[in-house]
Amino acid sequence: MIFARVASEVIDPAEVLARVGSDRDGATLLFLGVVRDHADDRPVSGMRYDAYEEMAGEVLSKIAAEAAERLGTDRVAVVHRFGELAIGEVSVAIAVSSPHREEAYEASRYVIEQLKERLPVWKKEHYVDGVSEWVEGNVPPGTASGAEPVAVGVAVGTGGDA
Amino acid sequence: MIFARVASEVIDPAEVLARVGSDRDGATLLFLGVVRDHADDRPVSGMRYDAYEEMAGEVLSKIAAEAAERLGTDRVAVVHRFGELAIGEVSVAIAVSSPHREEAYEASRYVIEQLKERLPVWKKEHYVDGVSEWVEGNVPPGTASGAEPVAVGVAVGTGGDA
Amino acid sequence: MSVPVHTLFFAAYRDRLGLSELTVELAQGATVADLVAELRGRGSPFDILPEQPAVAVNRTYAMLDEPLGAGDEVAFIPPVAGG
Amino acid sequence: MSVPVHTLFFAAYRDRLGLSELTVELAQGATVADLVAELRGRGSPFDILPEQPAVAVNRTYAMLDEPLGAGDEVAFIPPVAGG
Repeated sequence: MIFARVASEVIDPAEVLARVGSDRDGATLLFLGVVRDHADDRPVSGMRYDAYEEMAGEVLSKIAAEAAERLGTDRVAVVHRFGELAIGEVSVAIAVSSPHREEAYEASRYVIEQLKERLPVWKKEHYVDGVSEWVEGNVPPGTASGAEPVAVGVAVGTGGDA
Repeated sequence: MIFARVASEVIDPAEVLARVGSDRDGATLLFLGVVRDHADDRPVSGMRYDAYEEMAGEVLSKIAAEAAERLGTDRVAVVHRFGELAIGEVSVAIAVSSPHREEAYEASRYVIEQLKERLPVWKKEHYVDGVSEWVEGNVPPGTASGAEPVAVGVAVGTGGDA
Repeated sequence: MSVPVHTLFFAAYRDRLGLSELTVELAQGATVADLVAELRGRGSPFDILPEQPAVAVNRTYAMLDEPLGAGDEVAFIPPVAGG
Repeated sequence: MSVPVHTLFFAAYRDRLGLSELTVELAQGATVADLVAELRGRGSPFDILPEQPAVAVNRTYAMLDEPLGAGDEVAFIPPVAGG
Protein backbone atom coordinates (compact mmCIF):
# COMPACT_ATOMS: atom_id res chain seq x y z
CA MET A 1 0.00 0.00 0.00
CA ILE A 2 1.34 3.41 -0.95
CA PHE A 3 2.18 5.52 2.07
CA ALA A 4 3.26 9.18 2.08
CA ARG A 5 3.52 11.48 5.05
CA VAL A 6 5.00 14.84 6.03
CA ALA A 7 5.33 15.08 9.78
CA SER A 8 7.30 16.57 12.63
CA GLU A 9 7.93 13.32 14.50
CA VAL A 10 11.29 11.56 14.45
CA ILE A 11 11.48 9.13 11.51
CA ASP A 12 12.01 5.47 12.36
CA PRO A 13 13.67 3.84 9.32
CA ALA A 14 12.62 0.35 10.43
CA GLU A 15 9.00 1.44 10.54
CA VAL A 16 9.16 2.87 7.00
CA LEU A 17 10.97 -0.24 5.76
CA ALA A 18 8.30 -2.46 7.31
CA ARG A 19 5.64 -0.76 5.17
CA VAL A 20 7.01 -2.29 1.98
CA GLY A 21 7.94 -5.79 0.90
CA SER A 22 5.71 -8.71 0.02
CA ASP A 23 6.18 -12.33 -0.97
CA ARG A 24 6.27 -11.20 -4.57
CA ASP A 25 9.24 -8.87 -4.09
CA GLY A 26 12.87 -9.80 -4.60
CA ALA A 27 14.29 -6.32 -4.02
CA THR A 28 13.74 -3.74 -1.32
CA LEU A 29 15.51 -0.40 -1.18
CA LEU A 30 15.57 2.08 1.68
CA PHE A 31 16.96 5.57 1.13
CA LEU A 32 17.63 7.84 4.10
CA GLY A 33 18.37 11.54 3.81
CA VAL A 34 20.33 12.56 6.87
CA VAL A 35 21.41 15.93 8.27
CA ARG A 36 25.17 16.08 7.76
CA ASP A 37 27.74 18.12 9.60
CA HIS A 38 28.83 20.24 6.67
CA ALA A 39 27.58 22.05 3.56
CA ASP A 40 30.30 22.26 0.99
CA ASP A 41 33.16 22.90 3.40
CA ARG A 42 31.20 24.87 5.99
CA PRO A 43 30.58 23.17 9.35
CA VAL A 44 26.88 22.75 10.10
CA SER A 45 25.38 22.29 13.56
CA GLY A 46 21.79 21.49 12.58
CA MET A 47 18.98 22.11 10.16
CA ARG A 48 15.47 23.51 10.27
CA TYR A 49 12.92 22.18 7.79
CA ASP A 50 9.82 24.25 7.13
CA ALA A 51 6.91 22.78 5.23
CA TYR A 52 3.69 23.95 3.64
CA GLU A 53 2.34 21.00 5.50
CA GLU A 54 -1.06 20.39 3.89
CA MET A 55 0.19 20.86 0.35
CA ALA A 56 3.42 18.95 0.98
CA GLY A 57 1.40 15.92 2.07
CA GLU A 58 -0.57 16.05 -1.17
CA VAL A 59 2.52 16.52 -3.37
CA LEU A 60 4.35 13.69 -1.62
CA SER A 61 1.37 11.39 -2.18
CA LYS A 62 1.39 12.27 -5.87
CA ILE A 63 5.12 11.62 -6.16
CA ALA A 64 4.71 8.27 -4.39
CA ALA A 65 1.89 7.30 -6.76
CA GLU A 66 4.02 8.22 -9.79
CA ALA A 67 6.90 6.17 -8.38
CA ALA A 68 4.56 3.22 -7.85
CA GLU A 69 3.61 3.37 -11.50
CA ARG A 70 7.30 3.21 -12.48
CA LEU A 71 7.90 0.48 -9.92
CA GLY A 72 5.00 -1.63 -11.08
CA THR A 73 3.98 -2.30 -7.48
CA ASP A 74 2.15 -0.42 -4.73
CA ARG A 75 5.01 -0.95 -2.26
CA VAL A 76 6.16 2.63 -1.80
CA ALA A 77 6.51 4.40 1.55
CA VAL A 78 7.94 7.87 2.00
CA VAL A 79 8.09 10.07 5.05
CA HIS A 80 9.49 13.61 5.12
CA ARG A 81 10.15 15.34 8.37
CA PHE A 82 9.98 19.01 9.28
CA GLY A 83 11.04 21.04 12.32
CA GLU A 84 14.46 21.36 13.94
CA LEU A 85 16.80 18.45 13.19
CA ALA A 86 20.17 17.63 14.72
CA ILE A 87 23.16 16.21 12.86
CA GLY A 88 22.55 12.56 12.04
CA GLU A 89 18.77 12.83 12.16
CA VAL A 90 16.77 11.47 9.25
CA SER A 91 14.99 14.11 7.17
CA VAL A 92 13.48 11.76 4.63
CA ALA A 93 13.03 8.00 4.35
CA ILE A 94 11.99 6.30 1.11
CA ALA A 95 11.27 2.58 0.97
CA VAL A 96 10.26 0.71 -2.17
CA SER A 97 10.04 -2.94 -3.10
CA SER A 98 9.44 -4.82 -6.33
CA PRO A 99 10.02 -8.22 -7.90
CA HIS A 100 13.25 -7.01 -9.58
CA ARG A 101 15.93 -4.59 -8.44
CA GLU A 102 16.11 -2.42 -11.55
CA GLU A 103 12.70 -0.91 -10.90
CA ALA A 104 13.41 -0.49 -7.19
CA TYR A 105 16.51 1.62 -7.84
CA GLU A 106 14.69 3.68 -10.45
CA ALA A 107 11.63 4.33 -8.31
CA SER A 108 13.67 5.20 -5.22
CA ARG A 109 15.71 7.67 -7.20
CA TYR A 110 12.57 9.09 -8.76
CA VAL A 111 11.07 9.89 -5.37
CA ILE A 112 14.12 11.71 -4.02
CA GLU A 113 14.73 13.68 -7.21
CA GLN A 114 11.09 14.67 -7.57
CA LEU A 115 10.65 15.74 -3.99
CA LYS A 116 13.68 17.98 -4.26
CA GLU A 117 12.07 19.49 -7.35
CA ARG A 118 8.49 19.83 -6.21
CA LEU A 119 7.89 19.33 -2.50
CA PRO A 120 6.99 22.62 -0.77
CA VAL A 121 9.62 22.20 1.92
CA TRP A 122 12.53 24.47 2.75
CA LYS A 123 15.62 24.01 4.84
CA LYS A 124 17.67 26.46 6.80
CA GLU A 125 21.17 25.42 7.68
CA HIS A 126 22.52 26.41 11.05
CA TYR A 127 26.26 26.86 10.77
CA VAL A 128 28.70 26.28 13.58
CA ASP A 129 29.69 29.94 13.37
CA GLY A 130 26.16 30.95 14.45
CA VAL A 131 24.84 32.01 11.06
CA SER A 132 21.70 30.40 9.63
CA GLU A 133 20.83 30.42 5.96
CA TRP A 134 18.05 29.12 3.76
CA VAL A 135 19.45 26.53 1.39
CA GLU A 136 19.23 27.41 -2.29
CA GLY A 137 16.40 25.51 -3.86
CA ASN A 138 14.52 24.68 -7.03
CA VAL A 139 11.66 26.53 -8.68
CA PRO A 140 8.88 23.92 -8.97
CA PRO A 141 7.67 23.04 -12.48
CA GLY A 142 4.34 24.61 -13.35
CA THR A 143 5.14 27.93 -11.71
CA ALA A 144 6.53 31.23 -12.96
CA SER A 145 10.27 31.00 -13.43
CA GLY A 146 10.99 34.46 -12.12
CA ALA A 147 11.71 33.31 -8.57
CA GLU A 148 15.46 33.16 -8.86
CA PRO A 149 16.94 30.88 -6.20
CA VAL A 150 19.63 33.43 -5.47
CA ALA A 151 17.08 36.19 -4.89
CA VAL A 152 15.65 34.58 -1.80
CA GLY A 153 18.89 33.71 -0.05
CA VAL A 154 18.89 35.34 3.36
CA ALA A 155 21.12 35.01 6.34
CA VAL A 156 20.18 35.66 9.93
CA GLY A 157 21.95 35.14 13.21
CA THR A 158 25.08 36.44 14.80
CA GLY A 159 27.06 36.42 11.61
CA GLY A 160 24.66 38.67 9.74
CA ASP A 161 24.32 38.42 5.98
CA ALA A 162 26.72 35.88 4.49
CA MET B 1 34.71 0.85 8.16
CA ILE B 2 34.23 -1.51 5.25
CA PHE B 3 32.44 -4.70 6.25
CA ALA B 4 31.87 -7.78 4.06
CA ARG B 5 30.67 -11.17 5.18
CA VAL B 6 29.32 -14.41 3.74
CA ALA B 7 27.51 -16.38 6.42
CA SER B 8 24.74 -18.81 7.11
CA GLU B 9 23.05 -16.80 9.88
CA VAL B 10 19.83 -14.88 9.32
CA ILE B 11 20.58 -11.33 8.12
CA ASP B 12 19.36 -8.49 10.31
CA PRO B 13 18.91 -5.44 8.04
CA ALA B 14 19.04 -3.04 11.00
CA GLU B 15 22.40 -4.43 12.04
CA VAL B 16 23.83 -3.98 8.52
CA LEU B 17 22.36 -0.48 8.31
CA ALA B 18 23.92 0.43 11.66
CA ARG B 19 27.38 -0.33 10.25
CA VAL B 20 27.26 2.68 7.94
CA GLY B 21 26.48 6.36 8.38
CA SER B 22 28.56 9.06 9.98
CA ASP B 23 28.13 12.74 10.75
CA ARG B 24 29.64 13.50 7.35
CA ASP B 25 27.00 11.56 5.44
CA GLY B 26 23.82 13.01 3.99
CA ALA B 27 22.67 9.85 2.22
CA THR B 28 22.34 6.25 3.32
CA LEU B 29 21.04 3.47 1.11
CA LEU B 30 20.09 -0.05 2.13
CA PHE B 31 19.44 -2.70 -0.51
CA LEU B 32 17.87 -6.01 0.44
CA GLY B 33 17.72 -9.02 -1.84
CA VAL B 34 14.81 -11.16 -0.74
CA VAL B 35 13.64 -14.65 -1.68
CA ARG B 36 10.45 -14.14 -3.68
CA ASP B 37 7.60 -16.53 -4.27
CA HIS B 38 8.03 -16.87 -8.02
CA ALA B 39 10.62 -17.09 -10.79
CA ASP B 40 9.22 -15.77 -14.01
CA ASP B 41 5.73 -17.17 -13.59
CA ARG B 42 6.66 -20.33 -11.73
CA PRO B 43 5.67 -20.52 -8.03
CA VAL B 44 8.68 -20.90 -5.73
CA SER B 45 8.59 -22.30 -2.20
CA GLY B 46 12.15 -21.52 -1.13
CA MET B 47 15.76 -21.24 -2.19
CA ARG B 48 19.04 -22.87 -1.33
CA TYR B 49 22.22 -20.81 -1.60
CA ASP B 50 25.53 -22.65 -1.85
CA ALA B 51 28.79 -20.75 -1.44
CA TYR B 52 32.47 -21.38 -1.92
CA GLU B 53 32.63 -19.82 1.47
CA GLU B 54 36.30 -18.89 1.90
CA MET B 55 36.66 -17.47 -1.60
CA ALA B 56 33.26 -15.75 -1.50
CA GLY B 57 34.32 -13.83 1.60
CA GLU B 58 37.43 -12.62 -0.19
CA VAL B 59 35.58 -11.66 -3.38
CA LEU B 60 32.89 -9.83 -1.42
CA SER B 61 35.58 -7.87 0.47
CA LYS B 62 37.14 -6.88 -2.85
CA ILE B 63 33.80 -5.77 -4.28
CA ALA B 64 33.09 -3.75 -1.14
CA ALA B 65 36.50 -2.07 -1.38
CA GLU B 66 35.90 -1.21 -5.04
CA ALA B 67 32.50 0.22 -4.13
CA ALA B 68 34.07 2.30 -1.36
CA GLU B 69 36.43 3.80 -3.90
CA ARG B 70 33.48 4.78 -6.08
CA LEU B 71 31.61 6.02 -3.03
CA GLY B 72 34.48 8.11 -1.75
CA THR B 73 33.85 6.87 1.80
CA ASP B 74 34.60 3.71 3.79
CA ARG B 75 30.95 3.31 4.82
CA VAL B 76 30.11 0.09 2.98
CA ALA B 77 28.61 -3.00 4.62
CA VAL B 78 27.52 -6.08 2.73
CA VAL B 79 26.37 -9.45 3.99
CA HIS B 80 25.46 -12.41 1.80
CA ARG B 81 23.74 -15.42 3.24
CA PHE B 82 23.93 -19.06 2.26
CA GLY B 83 21.95 -22.15 3.24
CA GLU B 84 18.24 -22.84 2.97
CA LEU B 85 16.10 -19.70 2.82
CA ALA B 86 12.34 -19.34 3.03
CA ILE B 87 10.22 -16.90 1.03
CA GLY B 88 10.70 -13.39 2.39
CA GLU B 89 14.11 -14.09 3.90
CA VAL B 90 16.96 -11.73 3.07
CA SER B 91 19.70 -13.24 0.91
CA VAL B 92 21.86 -10.14 0.68
CA ALA B 93 21.97 -6.77 2.43
CA ILE B 94 24.03 -3.85 1.13
CA ALA B 95 24.34 -0.62 3.10
CA VAL B 96 26.33 2.41 1.96
CA SER B 97 26.51 6.01 3.05
CA SER B 98 28.17 9.11 1.67
CA PRO B 99 27.92 12.89 1.83
CA HIS B 100 25.81 12.98 -1.36
CA ARG B 101 23.17 10.63 -2.71
CA GLU B 102 24.51 10.22 -6.26
CA GLU B 103 27.52 8.22 -5.08
CA ALA B 104 25.39 6.17 -2.67
CA TYR B 105 23.07 4.98 -5.44
CA GLU B 106 26.01 4.23 -7.72
CA ALA B 107 27.98 2.31 -5.12
CA SER B 108 24.96 0.31 -3.95
CA ARG B 109 24.19 -0.69 -7.52
CA TYR B 110 27.84 -1.53 -8.13
CA VAL B 111 27.90 -4.01 -5.25
CA ILE B 112 24.78 -5.91 -6.30
CA GLU B 113 25.74 -6.04 -9.98
CA GLN B 114 29.30 -7.12 -9.27
CA LEU B 115 28.36 -9.81 -6.80
CA LYS B 116 25.96 -11.32 -9.31
CA GLU B 117 28.84 -11.33 -11.79
CA ARG B 118 31.69 -12.56 -9.60
CA LEU B 119 30.63 -13.96 -6.22
CA PRO B 120 31.11 -17.76 -6.09
CA VAL B 121 27.60 -18.39 -4.84
CA TRP B 122 24.87 -20.45 -6.46
CA LYS B 123 21.17 -20.72 -5.87
CA LYS B 124 18.80 -23.57 -6.32
CA GLU B 125 15.15 -22.70 -6.58
CA HIS B 126 12.65 -25.01 -4.96
CA TYR B 127 9.41 -24.87 -6.92
CA VAL B 128 6.01 -25.44 -5.44
CA ASP B 129 5.58 -28.44 -7.76
CA GLY B 130 8.46 -30.21 -5.93
CA VAL B 131 11.16 -29.69 -8.54
CA SER B 132 14.40 -27.92 -7.63
CA GLU B 133 16.68 -26.30 -10.14
CA TRP B 134 19.96 -24.40 -10.12
CA VAL B 135 19.36 -20.87 -11.32
CA GLU B 136 21.17 -19.91 -14.51
CA GLY B 137 24.17 -17.79 -13.68
CA ASN B 138 27.07 -15.78 -15.02
CA VAL B 139 30.52 -16.91 -16.02
CA PRO B 140 32.88 -14.80 -13.87
CA PRO B 141 35.31 -12.49 -15.69
CA GLY B 142 38.87 -13.81 -15.76
CA THR B 143 37.82 -17.40 -16.40
CA ALA B 144 37.42 -19.55 -19.50
CA SER B 145 34.20 -18.71 -21.27
CA GLY B 146 33.37 -22.29 -22.18
CA ALA B 147 31.17 -22.90 -19.15
CA GLU B 148 27.86 -22.24 -20.81
CA PRO B 149 25.19 -21.36 -18.26
CA VAL B 150 22.73 -23.65 -19.98
CA ALA B 151 25.12 -26.61 -19.87
CA VAL B 152 24.99 -26.83 -16.09
CA GLY B 153 21.26 -26.52 -15.65
CA VAL B 154 20.00 -29.54 -13.76
CA ALA B 155 16.73 -30.41 -12.19
CA VAL B 156 16.18 -32.78 -9.32
CA GLY B 157 13.19 -33.73 -7.22
CA THR B 158 9.85 -35.30 -7.91
CA GLY B 159 9.45 -33.60 -11.26
CA GLY B 160 12.67 -35.00 -12.73
CA ASP B 161 14.56 -33.04 -15.36
CA ALA B 162 12.71 -29.87 -16.35
CA MET C 1 -17.48 43.89 -5.10
CA SER C 2 -14.07 42.77 -3.89
CA VAL C 3 -12.73 39.24 -3.63
CA PRO C 4 -10.91 38.21 -0.44
CA VAL C 5 -7.89 36.00 -1.08
CA HIS C 6 -5.92 34.26 1.65
CA THR C 7 -2.16 34.51 1.05
CA LEU C 8 0.55 32.44 2.74
CA PHE C 9 4.28 33.13 2.96
CA PHE C 10 6.91 30.50 3.66
CA ALA C 11 10.56 30.20 4.58
CA ALA C 12 12.67 33.12 3.30
CA TYR C 13 9.55 35.10 2.32
CA ARG C 14 8.13 34.66 5.81
CA ASP C 15 11.41 35.73 7.39
CA ARG C 16 11.79 38.79 5.24
CA LEU C 17 8.18 39.94 5.37
CA GLY C 18 7.89 39.18 9.05
CA LEU C 19 4.51 37.60 8.50
CA SER C 20 3.14 34.22 7.51
CA GLU C 21 -0.29 35.08 6.18
CA LEU C 22 -2.41 37.95 4.99
CA THR C 23 -5.88 38.40 3.54
CA VAL C 24 -5.90 40.60 0.47
CA GLU C 25 -8.96 42.10 -1.23
CA LEU C 26 -8.77 41.92 -5.01
CA ALA C 27 -11.05 43.13 -7.77
CA GLN C 28 -13.38 40.62 -9.40
CA GLY C 29 -11.57 38.75 -12.18
CA ALA C 30 -8.16 39.30 -10.65
CA THR C 31 -5.33 36.87 -11.37
CA VAL C 32 -2.21 35.87 -9.45
CA ALA C 33 -0.36 38.60 -11.37
CA ASP C 34 -2.78 41.18 -9.97
CA LEU C 35 -2.23 39.90 -6.44
CA VAL C 36 1.53 40.16 -6.89
CA ALA C 37 1.19 43.71 -8.26
CA GLU C 38 -1.07 44.68 -5.38
CA LEU C 39 1.39 43.37 -2.78
CA ARG C 40 4.54 44.72 -4.42
CA GLY C 41 2.76 48.06 -4.83
CA ARG C 42 2.64 48.36 -1.05
CA GLY C 43 6.41 48.89 -1.09
CA SER C 44 8.68 47.73 1.66
CA PRO C 45 8.83 44.95 2.78
CA PHE C 46 6.53 43.48 0.10
CA ASP C 47 8.85 44.56 -2.70
CA ILE C 48 11.12 41.66 -1.73
CA LEU C 49 8.59 39.38 -3.47
CA PRO C 50 9.75 38.53 -7.00
CA GLU C 51 7.79 40.06 -9.89
CA GLN C 52 7.23 36.52 -11.13
CA PRO C 53 7.01 34.36 -8.05
CA ALA C 54 6.26 30.67 -7.87
CA VAL C 55 2.86 30.25 -6.26
CA ALA C 56 0.39 27.55 -5.39
CA VAL C 57 -3.32 28.24 -5.63
CA ASN C 58 -5.38 26.01 -3.39
CA ARG C 59 -2.34 23.74 -2.95
CA THR C 60 -1.62 23.31 -6.64
CA TYR C 61 1.27 25.02 -8.39
CA ALA C 62 0.01 27.77 -10.67
CA MET C 63 1.20 30.33 -13.19
CA LEU C 64 0.65 34.08 -12.97
CA ASP C 65 -2.42 34.11 -15.21
CA GLU C 66 -4.33 31.83 -12.85
CA PRO C 67 -7.68 33.49 -12.02
CA LEU C 68 -8.51 33.94 -8.34
CA GLY C 69 -11.85 33.64 -6.60
CA ALA C 70 -13.18 34.45 -3.17
CA GLY C 71 -11.56 32.32 -0.47
CA ASP C 72 -8.73 31.04 -2.63
CA GLU C 73 -5.51 30.17 -0.82
CA VAL C 74 -2.45 31.57 -2.56
CA ALA C 75 0.93 30.46 -1.23
CA PHE C 76 4.13 32.22 -2.22
CA ILE C 77 6.66 29.46 -2.71
CA PRO C 78 10.37 30.28 -2.48
CA PRO C 79 12.57 27.81 -4.36
CA VAL C 80 11.96 24.49 -2.62
CA ALA C 81 14.66 22.47 -0.93
CA GLY C 82 13.40 19.24 0.58
CA GLY C 83 15.27 16.01 0.98
CA MET D 1 57.44 -36.88 -9.63
CA SER D 2 53.73 -36.11 -9.50
CA VAL D 3 52.03 -33.01 -8.17
CA PRO D 4 48.94 -33.43 -5.93
CA VAL D 5 46.21 -30.88 -6.61
CA HIS D 6 43.13 -30.44 -4.46
CA THR D 7 39.99 -29.98 -6.59
CA LEU D 8 36.62 -28.69 -5.38
CA PHE D 9 33.23 -29.02 -7.04
CA PHE D 10 30.26 -26.76 -6.32
CA ALA D 11 26.54 -26.53 -6.94
CA ALA D 12 25.48 -28.25 -10.20
CA TYR D 13 28.91 -29.85 -10.62
CA ARG D 14 28.76 -31.27 -7.11
CA ASP D 15 25.24 -32.60 -7.71
CA ARG D 16 26.13 -34.24 -11.00
CA LEU D 17 29.46 -35.67 -9.97
CA GLY D 18 28.14 -36.80 -6.62
CA LEU D 19 31.27 -35.51 -4.91
CA SER D 20 32.54 -32.23 -3.54
CA GLU D 21 36.29 -32.71 -3.59
CA LEU D 22 39.01 -34.89 -5.04
CA THR D 23 42.80 -34.97 -4.95
CA VAL D 24 44.31 -35.43 -8.40
CA GLU D 25 47.93 -36.26 -9.19
CA LEU D 26 49.28 -34.28 -12.13
CA ALA D 27 52.61 -34.27 -13.95
CA GLN D 28 55.10 -31.55 -13.08
CA GLY D 29 54.40 -28.41 -15.11
CA ALA D 30 50.70 -29.25 -15.55
CA THR D 31 48.15 -26.48 -16.11
CA VAL D 32 44.44 -26.19 -15.41
CA ALA D 33 43.84 -27.47 -18.95
CA ASP D 34 45.76 -30.64 -18.10
CA LEU D 35 43.69 -31.13 -14.96
CA VAL D 36 40.49 -30.75 -16.96
CA ALA D 37 41.75 -33.23 -19.57
CA GLU D 38 42.74 -35.70 -16.86
CA LEU D 39 39.30 -35.53 -15.21
CA ARG D 40 37.26 -35.61 -18.41
CA GLY D 41 39.43 -38.53 -19.56
CA ARG D 42 38.02 -40.57 -16.71
CA GLY D 43 34.70 -40.64 -18.52
CA SER D 44 31.35 -40.67 -16.71
CA PRO D 45 30.48 -38.76 -14.60
CA PHE D 46 33.49 -36.45 -15.08
CA ASP D 47 32.65 -35.82 -18.72
CA ILE D 48 29.88 -33.51 -17.52
CA LEU D 49 32.60 -30.95 -16.77
CA PRO D 50 32.89 -28.42 -19.61
CA GLU D 51 35.99 -28.59 -21.79
CA GLN D 52 36.63 -24.98 -20.86
CA PRO D 53 35.33 -24.57 -17.34
CA ALA D 54 35.56 -21.49 -15.16
CA VAL D 55 37.93 -22.26 -12.31
CA ALA D 56 39.53 -20.58 -9.35
CA VAL D 57 43.07 -21.48 -8.35
CA ASN D 58 43.79 -20.80 -4.71
CA ARG D 59 40.59 -18.72 -4.52
CA THR D 60 41.40 -16.50 -7.49
CA TYR D 61 39.67 -16.86 -10.84
CA ALA D 62 42.04 -18.30 -13.42
CA MET D 63 42.29 -19.22 -17.09
CA LEU D 64 43.07 -22.66 -18.48
CA ASP D 65 46.78 -21.95 -18.98
CA GLU D 66 47.32 -21.28 -15.27
CA PRO D 67 50.20 -23.51 -14.07
CA LEU D 68 49.50 -25.71 -11.06
CA GLY D 69 51.81 -26.62 -8.19
CA ALA D 70 51.70 -29.11 -5.35
CA GLY D 71 48.89 -28.36 -2.90
CA ASP D 72 47.07 -25.91 -5.14
CA GLU D 73 43.31 -25.67 -4.62
CA VAL D 74 41.40 -25.72 -7.90
CA ALA D 75 37.68 -25.04 -7.69
CA PHE D 76 35.36 -25.77 -10.60
CA ILE D 77 32.96 -22.85 -10.70
CA PRO D 78 29.59 -23.28 -12.42
CA PRO D 79 28.10 -19.99 -13.61
CA VAL D 80 27.59 -17.98 -10.42
CA ALA D 81 24.21 -16.73 -9.24
CA GLY D 82 24.41 -14.75 -6.01
CA GLY D 83 22.17 -11.92 -4.92
